[in-house]
Amino acid sequence: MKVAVIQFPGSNCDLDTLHVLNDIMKIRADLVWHRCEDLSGYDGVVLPGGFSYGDRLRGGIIAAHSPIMREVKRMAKDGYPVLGICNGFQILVEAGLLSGALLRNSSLKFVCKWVNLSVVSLRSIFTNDLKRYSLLKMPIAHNEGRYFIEEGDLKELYDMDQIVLKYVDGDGRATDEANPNGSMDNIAGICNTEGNVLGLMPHPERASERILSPFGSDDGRSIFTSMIEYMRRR
Amino acid sequence: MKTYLVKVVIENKASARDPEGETILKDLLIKGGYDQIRVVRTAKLLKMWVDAETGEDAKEITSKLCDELRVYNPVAHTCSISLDGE
Amino acid sequence: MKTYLVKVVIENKASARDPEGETILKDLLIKGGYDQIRVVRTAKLLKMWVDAETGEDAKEITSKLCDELRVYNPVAHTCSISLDGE
Amino acid sequence: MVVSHSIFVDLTEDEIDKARKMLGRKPNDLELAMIDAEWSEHCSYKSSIPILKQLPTEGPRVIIGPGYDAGVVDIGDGYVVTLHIESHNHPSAIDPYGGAATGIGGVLRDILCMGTRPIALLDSLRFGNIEDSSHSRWLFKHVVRGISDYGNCVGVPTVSGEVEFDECFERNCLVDVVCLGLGRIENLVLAEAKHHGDSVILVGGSTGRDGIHGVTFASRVLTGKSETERSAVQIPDPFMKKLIIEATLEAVEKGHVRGLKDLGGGGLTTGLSEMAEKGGCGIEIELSKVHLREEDLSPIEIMISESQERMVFIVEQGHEGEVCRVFEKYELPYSIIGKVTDGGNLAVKVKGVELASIPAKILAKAPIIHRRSIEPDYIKNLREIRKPELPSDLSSILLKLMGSPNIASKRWVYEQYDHEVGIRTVVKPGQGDAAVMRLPKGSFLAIKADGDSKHCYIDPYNGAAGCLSEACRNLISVGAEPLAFVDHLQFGDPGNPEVFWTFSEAVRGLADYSRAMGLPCVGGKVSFYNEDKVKNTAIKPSPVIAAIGRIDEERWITTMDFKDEGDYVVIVGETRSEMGGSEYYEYIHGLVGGTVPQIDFLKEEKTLNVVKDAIRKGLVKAVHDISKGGVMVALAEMCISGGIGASIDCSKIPSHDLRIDELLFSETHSRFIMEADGTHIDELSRMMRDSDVVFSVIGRVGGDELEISYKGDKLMSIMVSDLRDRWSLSIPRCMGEL
Ligand SMILES: Nc1ncnc2c1ncn2[C@@H]1O[C@H](COP(=O)(O)OP(=O)(O)O)[C@@H](O)[C@H]1O
Ligand SMILES: [Mg+2]
Repeated sequence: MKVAVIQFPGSNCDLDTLHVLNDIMKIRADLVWHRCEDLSGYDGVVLPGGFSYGDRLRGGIIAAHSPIMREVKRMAKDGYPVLGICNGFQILVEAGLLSGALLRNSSLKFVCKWVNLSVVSLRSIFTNDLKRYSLLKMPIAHNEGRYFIEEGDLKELYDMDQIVLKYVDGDGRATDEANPNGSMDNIAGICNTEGNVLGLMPHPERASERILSPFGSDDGRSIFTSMIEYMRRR
Repeated sequence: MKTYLVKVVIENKASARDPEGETILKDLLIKGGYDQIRVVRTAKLLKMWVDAETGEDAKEITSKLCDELRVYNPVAHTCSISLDGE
Repeated sequence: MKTYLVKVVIENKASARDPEGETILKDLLIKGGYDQIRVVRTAKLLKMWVDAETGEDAKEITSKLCDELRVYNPVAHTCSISLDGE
Repeated sequence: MVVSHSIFVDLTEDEIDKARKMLGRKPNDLELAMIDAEWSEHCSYKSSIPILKQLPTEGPRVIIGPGYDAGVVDIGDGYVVTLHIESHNHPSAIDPYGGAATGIGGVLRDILCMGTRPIALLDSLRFGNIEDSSHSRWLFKHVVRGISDYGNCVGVPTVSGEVEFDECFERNCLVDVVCLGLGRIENLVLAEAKHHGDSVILVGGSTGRDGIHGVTFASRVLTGKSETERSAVQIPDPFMKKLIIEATLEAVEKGHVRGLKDLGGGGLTTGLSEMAEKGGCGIEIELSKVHLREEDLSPIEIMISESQERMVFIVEQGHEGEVCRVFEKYELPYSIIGKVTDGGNLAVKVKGVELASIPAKILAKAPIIHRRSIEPDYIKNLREIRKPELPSDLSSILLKLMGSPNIASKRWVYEQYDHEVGIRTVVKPGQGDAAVMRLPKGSFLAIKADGDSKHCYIDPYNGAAGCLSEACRNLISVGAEPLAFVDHLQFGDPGNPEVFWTFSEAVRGLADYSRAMGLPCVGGKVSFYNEDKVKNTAIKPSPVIAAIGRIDEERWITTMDFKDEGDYVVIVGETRSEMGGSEYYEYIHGLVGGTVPQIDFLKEEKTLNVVKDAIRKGLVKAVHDISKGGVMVALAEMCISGGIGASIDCSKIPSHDLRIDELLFSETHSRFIMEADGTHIDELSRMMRDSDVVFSVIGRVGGDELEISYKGDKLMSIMVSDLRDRWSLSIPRCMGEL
């Protein structure tokens, strides 16, 4: 079982993600440069966070045209797990693998802090080992994370149970105060209709070791555990 | 063949709000005493110098590339294209 | 009193680089097959709806507030102001 | 004799004359421009070198001290850390966004060109009064945004820093940035050209007109005209920098990179002449090979341009292809511009025609200037001031202090910085006195930057030593043992003997502390001419220190939040009436002057050691040093971060006959507050007694108020939530966000 961690020019959570997969989750993962055109042999893909192409024009848009994205699309279609974290989420949206848009934070500032997330859907293969409405603590760090979609399409996301994670307060309520970037309905992560492609703004790879958490938690692991379980079952 | 300056303006759809415009109006202009300003909207302007036979051709090329390469995200943005001077 | 739409364009000085425009050109447009594009420069566009007696007044108010409230930094940027349609 | 020259230089006629004598002939215009850049204060340290010699630079773990782009410290297991500090004061004063961003770009290059990966950034910022001045708010906002955009994009976490506000920085803000690097000892690369025949490769951004005369700009005072000195404004390009970081580290990994130098101040002239001089070789370059942004650049402009995002590689002859393939992978522009020669000259050719040839030694050895130094009159006057009236309502004073921008939470700043990328940040901004970074093989490194221009203004000797002391205390508080430091010395015009006196005193203070504590200085930087010619005022003397410390075991890592109801609150160290430059005098009473805190080196050493030992024995649960705002602010911060109150009897604070306000707000050094539980308190007090360190139990943790009494009389009691609101909302409120 083998996971590809894609490196775009400007990716900067590539090594962090690799470390968590290799050393914490103990599964094989390789760095793959974005000009590679063949991902056969891999059982899953992670698009890591960072600033691909310096976020120029818009986070994720230029990377979405990289040669490797053809392969990522193929894997998504064939049901392999595809995970986009932060900038990776932006790339998945720009590549059309997930719907909506990620706009500039309504505070107009970059924001880096730990947030509470509620798992509102178990449909995605990255959360189906979790309990519904369980709380996860993870850090966010982004400039363009305000999730936006037209009202009609938002309803469709709800109907298809594609909204996976929401920003919430300590009691699990999706309040305005708990919304760090102005996302619609506090949305922090969504999946595709099949549930094998997940994009999220928070960083599970930064929340997978107790020593890195102000709360002594390691909630980020659950995302990777579910992904690995799914690959094992497949 | 000539080089034409084509201007591409990308802005958020009204439904996607424009927090930057709102903030400039509220925190900078109004507080700064300029209450003659009703609304501020921000946009991104791309100036492209395009080689083409005619100005119309230049606009057409630009329009095509904006759609094809998703220079704007149709979910959230509108995009308008004009020749310099238009 | 009428409301006029004034456009403010803020960009890096012409003599300075525009790394964003360079990346868009090199990594998006050229790689996307659009080699008719020579140069891309990015800018910020502010649309302001201004109450004033005349269009000239509206421009003048805008120009004054841009300088006074440091809507742009004259050391790094140029700022140009026009009435919609001009 | 007058040397005629047709270009604009800042050299004095005397210096031009010296250059002519050293060269044995009249330099031509290109040569003169190169000498001008290289002999600028910024590049040559011609005023400061004689004074800086006092600083101890050696230690058992120091591999490379001052003189290279970054200091190198051995941390064991085959790893080294590199450390450097830079400022970008002049550019930030006119273009806060671009100036601060390119400052980050500059310090990253210094770490990178040692062959090490940048793993952390710190920023140490100084502005005018943001409560009153919209100009200062504008500078503050855009400086922070510049650091945020650049640091976040290159993927290096900004993990710590400090901010100080004082009217003297109204027109001259100070933007100091620190970078920490990590690498394998065998991959270290130096800025040296040692082997003749090796190739000189220029990588990265193209060379243009931006930043021409940057170093001479930095070596001059700001005038009204500065706003339009266009050529000094540089455009940051963090994306290109990110590619350069990855490409450089990948190229170094392949071997064959025998020298590496970033191009910053003085551009190609400085970069090449330093490498030639250090390696004892010459370098010959062909200017027509340099990739340019504008075609019509003159040779002079190419040689002194400070265009951003450029590095020079010296590559072993015959292996150019392997290295260049890495640049191609990252689609980075590069050109092979010349080779290392065995003469000692830096030779510049255009299409084969030699335009300049100067011994690198001449360029590197600017004539030293021995500056005059006189103790300023104001210093004497400041020492003797009348004490303020003792205020009746101490609660409102504490609340007001908590909201002082100098003391208030800096969350507004550090939340804009990605402080997590790299997954090394164990103690994050706001959690402890210093940031703690995870290193390979289970060890940790603590790092913090500190400065205090209010103290340094009144007493530069004790003030500067105090900055170093504060940095060390911050390291000790998180469980670290200080290893080394870098300093950045920011002053006005060194030609003014009074300014130069403050400079010399500050260095003497640092040197004395450093020697007494056995803590080596591994690098630094000097920034003069921080003056405002319009108002004719210089900044307060502003040395800034960044210090690092090592933590061997995870369980030693300590944070500052009070943890458990019923625990003892303990103070270490004696409180003295040292109110000069305190936030209490300046912010509450508008009073500048008095005696600033002084350090008894012997006591300092004992105190730091015993606190470190107590932490390592697991006797304490929370530690916080006492600095700005004194005992009260330290206690309030521990309550706020723990979300729990405390009741304190301040008559128990060890001191001799102090007024109550002095007891509560004095900023005496060598003090800490700690939390210990009942099972450890006896052993802790025994340890303190055995080490002859003053110590006292002053109260208990618990409740939701901070309650202060004096021998049974209640002085104040404030809800922790009220303290927290004042402290955390003050800066957002100043910035107009609430
Ligand atoms: N400019 C800044 N950038 C990043 N972190 C900062 C900055 N200013 C302050 N901080 C963080 O805020 C906390 C308090 O800083 P400071 O008040 O300087 O502490 P101390 O008084 O112990 O030196 C620290 O964690 C520090 O690193
Ligand atoms: Mg401290």
